[in-house]
Amino acid sequence: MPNQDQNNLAIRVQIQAKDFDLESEINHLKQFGDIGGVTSFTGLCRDEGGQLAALELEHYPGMAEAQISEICHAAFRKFDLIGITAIHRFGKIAPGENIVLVVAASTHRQAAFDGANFVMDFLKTDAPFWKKEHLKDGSTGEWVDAKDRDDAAKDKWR
Amino acid sequence: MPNQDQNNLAIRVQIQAKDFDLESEINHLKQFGDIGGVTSFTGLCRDEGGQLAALELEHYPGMAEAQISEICHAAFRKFDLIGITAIHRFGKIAPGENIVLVVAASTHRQAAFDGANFVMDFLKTDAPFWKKEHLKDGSTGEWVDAKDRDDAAKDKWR
Amino acid sequence: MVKLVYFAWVRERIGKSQEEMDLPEDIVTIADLITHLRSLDDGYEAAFQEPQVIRAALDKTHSLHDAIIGDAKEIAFFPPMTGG
Amino acid sequence: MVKLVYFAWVRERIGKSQEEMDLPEDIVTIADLITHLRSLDDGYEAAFQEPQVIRAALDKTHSLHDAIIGDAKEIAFFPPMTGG
Repeated sequence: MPNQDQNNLAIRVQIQAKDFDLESEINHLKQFGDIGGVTSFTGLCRDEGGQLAALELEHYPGMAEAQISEICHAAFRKFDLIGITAIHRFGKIAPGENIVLVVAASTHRQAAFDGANFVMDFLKTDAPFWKKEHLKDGSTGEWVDAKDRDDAAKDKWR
Repeated sequence: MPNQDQNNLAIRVQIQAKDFDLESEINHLKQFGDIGGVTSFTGLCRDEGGQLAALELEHYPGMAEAQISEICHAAFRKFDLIGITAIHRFGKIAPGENIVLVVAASTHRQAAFDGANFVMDFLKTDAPFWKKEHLKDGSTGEWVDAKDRDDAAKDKWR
Repeated sequence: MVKLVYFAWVRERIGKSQEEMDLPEDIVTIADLITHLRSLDDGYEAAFQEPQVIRAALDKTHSLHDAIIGDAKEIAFFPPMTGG
Repeated sequence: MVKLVYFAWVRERIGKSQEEMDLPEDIVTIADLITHLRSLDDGYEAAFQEPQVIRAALDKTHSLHDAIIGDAKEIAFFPPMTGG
């Protein structure tokens, strides 16, 4: 679902099962201004020592879009950005596959770095997703716990 | 020219006239470990209010590779990285075209952000490239001046 | 009548992903509702045994346990979020 | 005999991108060489008129003006670098 603000604020939020294409997402942002730098962050499913068959990502439809959109708006208010895109996948994701993409475009490089970094830090704790491990031996593992360091990571933006 | 360390340290440095492909550069890094996050930064030629026809990038062959390789090694020593790639173009580059790419891969996101950000900050002042403006009216513009803020940007890594 | 929705291990312990419920009149806050749910059966009790780790949303807005439910139509309970 | 190489507006003002040169024996540091070059003609003088902004490299290693040239084979002069 395209974010309602994509035409004026150049914020694009997608919650989807399918994979994303980084190159086309960067090209999408180029229409919004005279871009000097684009930072992207791609979060991947790790294989955790080879035991993991897949992560199953559950999410809260509607709230996920709303929360991520809110985070992107906050990044826009805080940094001098031209455009920002956040895509979060759900469903079963195998090791090595993409989970999340954040792309931030700006006139200057530091705002692009900070914008993407900020959105990722808040996605970790404020986006309603939960991850369950499926192990290679066929058993179901644990729900991935929230990490204290993810809460702490947000402190750098105070 | 592939960096001599690419097989053990996963550092890849390229100085080239042709464009690069972000997707294949990210895939290149995936062979080096169990990657949880990849940060990329793409620097583009801005059109500077529509007056610019192209930037002409001159470089010092040999020293450019050596300096960028040194910066990447410093990033490896400073952050917990799995791999890092830096590609810098030379020659005439039109507005909207790519100039530079840095990709950093790590187990965790912050090292990937910091690694790419660090390399970009040092590329600005320590990589032997110079940019001459070619204007749309056919005249040759100025050499782009070094910026004080680029020197200052390195202070955050002290 | 409100819709209650549950996610992740809260959903697993309660044994359903959503339900409709008539709330007793004395339930004002999310904390009141948690206390009420824990009294219903062992599944709810297991889901909410450490209420301080449970996150809640009123009509898809993240809300604290002392938030007043008011005329919210959808109340969600879930573990701490692990996005990204 | 050393090879001197010039880049960007240093190259343009001197009017060539490289040259071979026998250095007088009393030239020890990069600063000595800059002083010598400025005495050669107006192009060098224009290139090096603000020596504090000129960057130098000995055999492709970025070096300060007080660095001793020693047996370096290639000496480069250029404006502040603007990579990225």
